Formats: sequence, structure tokens, C-alpha cells
Amino acid sequence: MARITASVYTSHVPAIGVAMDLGRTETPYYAPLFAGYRPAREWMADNTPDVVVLVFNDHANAFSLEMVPTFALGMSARYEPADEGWGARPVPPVVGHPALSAHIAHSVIREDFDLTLVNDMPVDHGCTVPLSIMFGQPDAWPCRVVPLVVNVVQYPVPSGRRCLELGKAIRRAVERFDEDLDVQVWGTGGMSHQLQGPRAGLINQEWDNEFLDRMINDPEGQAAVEHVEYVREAGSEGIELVMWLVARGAMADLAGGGAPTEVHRFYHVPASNTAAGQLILEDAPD
Amino acid sequence: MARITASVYTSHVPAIGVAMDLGRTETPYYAPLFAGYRPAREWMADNTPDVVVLVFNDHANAFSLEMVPTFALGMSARYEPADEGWGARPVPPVVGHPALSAHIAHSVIREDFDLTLVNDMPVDHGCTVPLSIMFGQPDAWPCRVVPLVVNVVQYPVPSGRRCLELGKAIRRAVERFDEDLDVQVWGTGGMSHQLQGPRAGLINQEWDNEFLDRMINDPEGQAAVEHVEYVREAGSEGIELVMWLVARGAMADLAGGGAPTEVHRFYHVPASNTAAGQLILEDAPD
Amino acid sequence: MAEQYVGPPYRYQKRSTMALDKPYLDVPGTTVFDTDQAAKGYHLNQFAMSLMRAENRERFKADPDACLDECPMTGEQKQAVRDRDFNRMIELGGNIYFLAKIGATDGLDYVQIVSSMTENDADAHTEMMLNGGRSPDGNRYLHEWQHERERD
Amino acid sequence: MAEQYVGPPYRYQKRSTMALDKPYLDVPGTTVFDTDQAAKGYHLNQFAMSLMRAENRERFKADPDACLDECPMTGEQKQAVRDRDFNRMIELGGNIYFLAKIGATDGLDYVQIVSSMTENDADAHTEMMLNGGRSPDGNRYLHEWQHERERD
Ligand SMILES: [Fe+3]
Ligand SMILES: [Fe+3]
Repeated sequence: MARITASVYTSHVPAIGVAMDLGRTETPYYAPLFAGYRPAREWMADNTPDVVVLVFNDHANAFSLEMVPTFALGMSARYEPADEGWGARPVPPVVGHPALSAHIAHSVIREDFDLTLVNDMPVDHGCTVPLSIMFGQPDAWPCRVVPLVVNVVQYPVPSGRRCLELGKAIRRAVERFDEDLDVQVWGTGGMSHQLQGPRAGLINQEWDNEFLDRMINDPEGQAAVEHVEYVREAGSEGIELVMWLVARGAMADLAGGGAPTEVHRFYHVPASNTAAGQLILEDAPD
Repeated sequence: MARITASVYTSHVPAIGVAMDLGRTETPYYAPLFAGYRPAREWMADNTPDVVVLVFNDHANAFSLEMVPTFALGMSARYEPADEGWGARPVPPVVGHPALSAHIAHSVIREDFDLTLVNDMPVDHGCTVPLSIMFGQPDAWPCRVVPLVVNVVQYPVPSGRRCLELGKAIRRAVERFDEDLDVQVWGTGGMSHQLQGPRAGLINQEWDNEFLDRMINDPEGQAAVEHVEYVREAGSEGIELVMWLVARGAMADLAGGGAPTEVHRFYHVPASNTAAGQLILEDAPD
Repeated sequence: MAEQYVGPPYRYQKRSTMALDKPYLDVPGTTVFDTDQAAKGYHLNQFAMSLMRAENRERFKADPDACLDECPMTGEQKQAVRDRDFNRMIELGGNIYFLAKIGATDGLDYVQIVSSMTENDADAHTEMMLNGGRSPDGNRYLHEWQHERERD
Repeated sequence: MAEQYVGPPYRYQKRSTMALDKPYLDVPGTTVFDTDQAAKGYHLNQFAMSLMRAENRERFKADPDACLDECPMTGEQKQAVRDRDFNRMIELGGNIYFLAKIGATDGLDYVQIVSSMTENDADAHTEMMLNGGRSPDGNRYLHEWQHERERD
């Protein structure tokens, strides 16, 4: 049977992808950021999963305003990197796991999550930058990906509570999947940033660090926090952090098991307009 | 404030629209069907609402297989009748109510329904045939429409229970809407029919009539019925009947109020490949 | 699990269940369009849906092979479209609401399209419907059709 | 309710609340992209998104007016695009992820696009970010910016 082995949390700032694509990771601006990522990559090299359920938001690349799904699950065998306006990133295509996608869809829709199932979509920096951060620049990504796309762009967006509950449902689905797979759930986006208006550039280091604390120790408490607090404290695009709760919901402690082990935590300002955070939690052994 | 006044249930067979569009309603084949609809039209003439929340499924017209939303809510001011392959129906455009759509979206997403919001879509016979059945052939439809599109085509489809609960949430949303509006919820589709395979043409009159009974007296019981029973007993496309539960969920008795009044019930076989059913329930007075 | 049976009037093969719970696999003469079927029939259905546009219908009528050749369907799917074999299209991942647009392009209505999948022609199908439709009795479970086959 | 205030550096007008509960309206210098904004900005955003395609970017660079004239945006929205006034585009229903493709077409990166909406140029913005970014203190509530205006 499949099992959840860990959850990974990371910002997915496009500029981080650009820095890698253009070979600028050792510049004075970026060297401290990539130094901070190094332990995560080392851990990942020893703990590469078979599949990542990768939670991110689309940034007007796969979905136009015609249809805005709250939760969209990719069902495909392959997802191409999107051209977001600057040309597509020179990274490998993302290889899917259609059977696991279908299983998760059937399982969580039966549990009253009203997914939109997506049979064909490109993936943008929300998906490819976390892969670059964790895996570097291989010729092919070392694992398959089931993309889960959350609407955090057009309000109303789903509550933190709903995201956490979806993560719990994904854990139940994975544990019922009839194939021997190590599965990680990645929550991406954030941390504090605001990309619009006269308040753009807002960074709230204190709030971000408390968020990291609560992701480890009090996810149920964090799930009760209203959207407006994210916007006010962490910037309008800081709302992306609700997606971390999906990954956190998949950990054993929220299903009556043991607490996860913190194997890595990192926080850095700035990456372009954004505070970059990273966290890895290993799931408790059975 | 807005209020729910009644729920209306009807099949939405395309051939019924064709019969009206081509002036064939008085042929021996169709006369009994339209005679049966007459009391509903008369009641409707005296009880025309300001807005109908019209629950239907798309039949590969607004949504391709690219994205399949479980529940999609129309947000537009106007929806054009789709060309489903035979040319668009010669019926008026459907006029929306964007403010009520937005209010319902914010309200039910906050209550953990993971809607897909649709800012631009055509509407197919699932939406226009019920309007024709209830309003005849006016130059303009006499009320506004908020379309709610349910996936009953690509499995997994939402459970009957989930549909009923969505109806309850829509009632709560409507009752909080800050405008003086009479709102009806219409559940459409069904009754028994199967449009594919060697078993096509299946009709189960006994099951359909029990379904009508339970829609009146035991919607919570009906909501517990599994999809496979609909498929087995009422044909593969009989699954459309789960959409009636959304409308039923909006009635007062499921929110602690009085039982609805049955003002009309009608059942007829056949309309093309389908058993046609119709039901009108007036909401209990406050 | 791969089950095979023959129901009137078409030879018919059930898919393997894979990891999903599919209680609907034991309904005879019926293919539930689920995510597995959708994956298999993606291009077939998207092709059929393209016939929503009048200009695509005209093009398909004028030069069906050119239209089919542009589409990344399988050869089997293309042949089923050429044959207008709706049961075969459904077996290969088609869904009736998509496929109906192929029938619409030919000027067929739903009764004509639907009856083509059964033992009846359109007139006999209409007659059956006027007489109350196909009874559910004997048509609920696979084994009921398998018994029928054994009796043949 | 129609509230008006001036925050650095742009004149800025809040929308009416309508029937929706919008607690985010009292965050200064910030427009939350909600269903009302999406309705207002539908064509503006769809236009911007069309610039995902390289050929549309080339066409827009070669003949911006022709591209804008084809699009059912309002005259105000078209002017805001011509002016590359991102604050104004956002006020008129634009969302930054859509609008960023207009900046991308000009060869701008996110720092350049984003800083254009603030009191800083790109270099000063980068400097601010290196120094820890804009502090939340004094930037949480509308009234904090209104006080600032009164002090001016
Ligand atoms: Fe993002
Ligand atoms: Fe239907």
C-alpha cells in the first residue's frame, strides 16, 4: 500500500527559478538563499519519494477567468511547463501518476470535497519552482507529481480549515491506494509578500516565524485563522500560505498518530518581493 | 431580504425543447406530455419568481473534458444558448443575477463547498428546456437565472447527500441576501433513462414514482441512496436525479421549518428516450 | 479482474477494475463514464465536442479523413468514428453527450443515435418506449445477461 | 459605503461593499481581487492573459492600439494599459498575475512591475527588500494611512 512519508513546505517565488535557470545562484543576492536550501536538498536526495502531491496555485497560466476552480486535481500523465509571458522555463516536463490521481479523486469526492478534475493543463512556477528548489537541475524530475491547484487568487478562496481537512482526506486516500509508493505532500507559496498596490513589498518576519512555529506545533489553531489576517499581516499574496495547511493535514498526528519530526527549517528575506520559507516534516513511524 | 418561495423539479429532455421549437406540442406523441405540464405553467404564471437558481448538468457544451467541475456556479449577467451540434435553440438569452451569484459563492464557499466559479459560459438544454417547459415561448424569460451546474457525467460525481447539503447551504445564502427577491430553486434532469449501450431505453416507472414520493416525504432518506442504485434501477443517465436533491435541500422543513406543500405532480413515459417527471413544492410559510 | 460477456446485440468487454471501487461494473449493457474511461477517450471526446461549431461540422462532412487524421485519437477510435459504431466508441472511452455531436453532424436525433446501440432500429425503439421502455427486470445485473447467454 | 483616502503615492478609491462581507476593505494600499473585481476586470485580465502566447506578445508590441481595439475592455482600462499604470489597472479590476504578462511583454520582471505601484523605483524597492521589506507597522489598517494623510 502507499504511504505518506513526509510533508515539505516552500515558497515558490518565480525569481528563484529564474536565478537557477540563468546560473545566478552564487551571486551575493542569491548565495545565502541557496545555502539555506542546501540541507533540504541533501535530505531530499536520501528521501526522494515515488510521488509528490504538489499543492500550489495557478498564477493565470493554466486557468483563465473563464473558470476558477477552488480545488483542481491534475489527472494527466504529463504536464508541460507554462509560458507565463517570459517564455517557458527550461525545465523537464512534469510526469504525472494518473492512477493515483484517479484514486484520490474518487476517494475525496466521496468524502464531500468538490474537486474539479483537470485532464489537460500546463504547470506554472507554482509547481516547477518547488521542484527546482528541492531537486536542482536534473534532466528529468526524479519522481512523479500529482498537482493539486488551489484558488488563492479570486476571492472567495477556501478557508485554512478546509485546506487542512482536504489534507487529511488526501492522507486517507493515499493509505488506501493499492500500490507500494512513498508519497510526500508539498505545500507551496508564501511566505509574506504583496505584489500589488502602494503597500507592495510588505514583509512580516515576526508573523512568518510564528506561522512556521504553528505549522509544526499547532496546525489546527492555524487553520482557524481568517483570510483577512493573512492579507493584513502577511500581504495580499501571503494568503498563499493557506496551501501549506493541505500538506500539514496529511501528517499522522492529525489522524491520531505521533507528531512529525522537524528535519529542516529555514527562513530568508528577500527573494525578489517575497519572504522565502522552508520546512520539512517527516511523518511519525507507524 | 431574499426568500425561497418554492422548488420545482423537472426532466430536461432535449426533444421536449425541439418539440416546442418546431411547433409539435399538439402531435399525438407530445400532446399528453404538454397537457400534463399545463397545471405547472398555470401555477408558474401566478408565482413567477424574481430569480431561479437553476440546477442542471452540462452535456459537453459549456465544459469540455479539459476541466470537469463538480459544482460550477455561473457568475455572469447573461448566458447564451449553446449550439449543441444541431444549431442553437431559438430561445431568448438567459439573464443572470451577478450580485446574487457572488453572494451565494461567498456564502457557500465559506461553508466548505468547493465551487468552481464560471465567469463566461453558454447554457445547454439542461438549462433552457426547463425554462421552456415552465414559461412557454416568451420573447424574454420572465425572471433571472443563477445557473448551478453539477457534474453527473464523469464519475466520480457528487453524492446525493452532498447535493442535499448544498441545497441547504443555498437556502441559508439566499436568506442572507440583502435584496427583496422571490427565489425558486429548480432541480432538473432525469427521470429514468439510459442513452448508451445495449441496455439503452431502460425505464423504471416504479422506481421513478417511489423517487417522487421520497422527494416529497423523505429527502434525507433519498440522499443516502448510492449512485449505483440510480444507474442500476433508473439507467446510466438516471443519475441526473441527484440534482433534484439540491432543490429539495433548499426547502424549509430541512432547516427546522414546516413541510412544503405539493402543488403539482406529474409523470409521463416517454419523452424521446426518457421518463418525464415534474413536481412543484411550495415552501412552508414562516 | 477482466470479465467478458455478451449481451444483446453486441459483443462487449468489461475493463479491469484497477485500484478503484467500481460497483457499477456489474450493471449489464452499460458503461459508466469514469475517470479511467475519460483518460482513454480524451481525444475522441474532445474531437466530438469540436463538432459544436458549425464550421467544424461542415469540414468533417466534407473531408472526414482529414479531420480524423489531425486528431491524436487511436486508430481504433478513428475506425469506430468512421463506422459510426457508438457502442465501440463508448467502449473506447467515448461519452454519449460528446459522441452525440457526431450523430448531430449526420443529422441524427437522440432516438436514432441511442437505438443504434441496441437490438432495435429507431422505429422499434420508439415503439418500445411508447410501450413503457425497456424493463429493468432481467437487466439489473451482469449475471442476468450471462444466464441469458447460456440459455441461447 | 464609499470610502476615499489617499495613500502614498497614488490617489486611491475604495469600492462600495455591496451585499458581501468584505473585511479586507480596511487594509490600506491593497485591493483584494474578489468576484466584484473579477467581474469588472474580466476582459482586461483575459486580454492580459492572451499575452502568454509569444505571437500575441509580438503583435501587441508591434501594434498595441490594434490589439486593444479588438478587446471589449472599457476606454479607461485601455488607457491604463497604454499608460502601464498598474495601480489603475488593479483599481479597474485587474489582477497582478494577469497584468504581469503585460509587464513581461515589455521585458520587465516582477520587481520592476511591483515597484511601479509604490513610492519607490526598482532600485529603491530592491534596497527596501534587502533591508527586510516594508514593515507591517503603520500599514495594517486604513485609518493608519488616513492619519498619515492628516499629518501631511
Ligand atoms: Fe505564488
Ligand atoms: Fe440531462
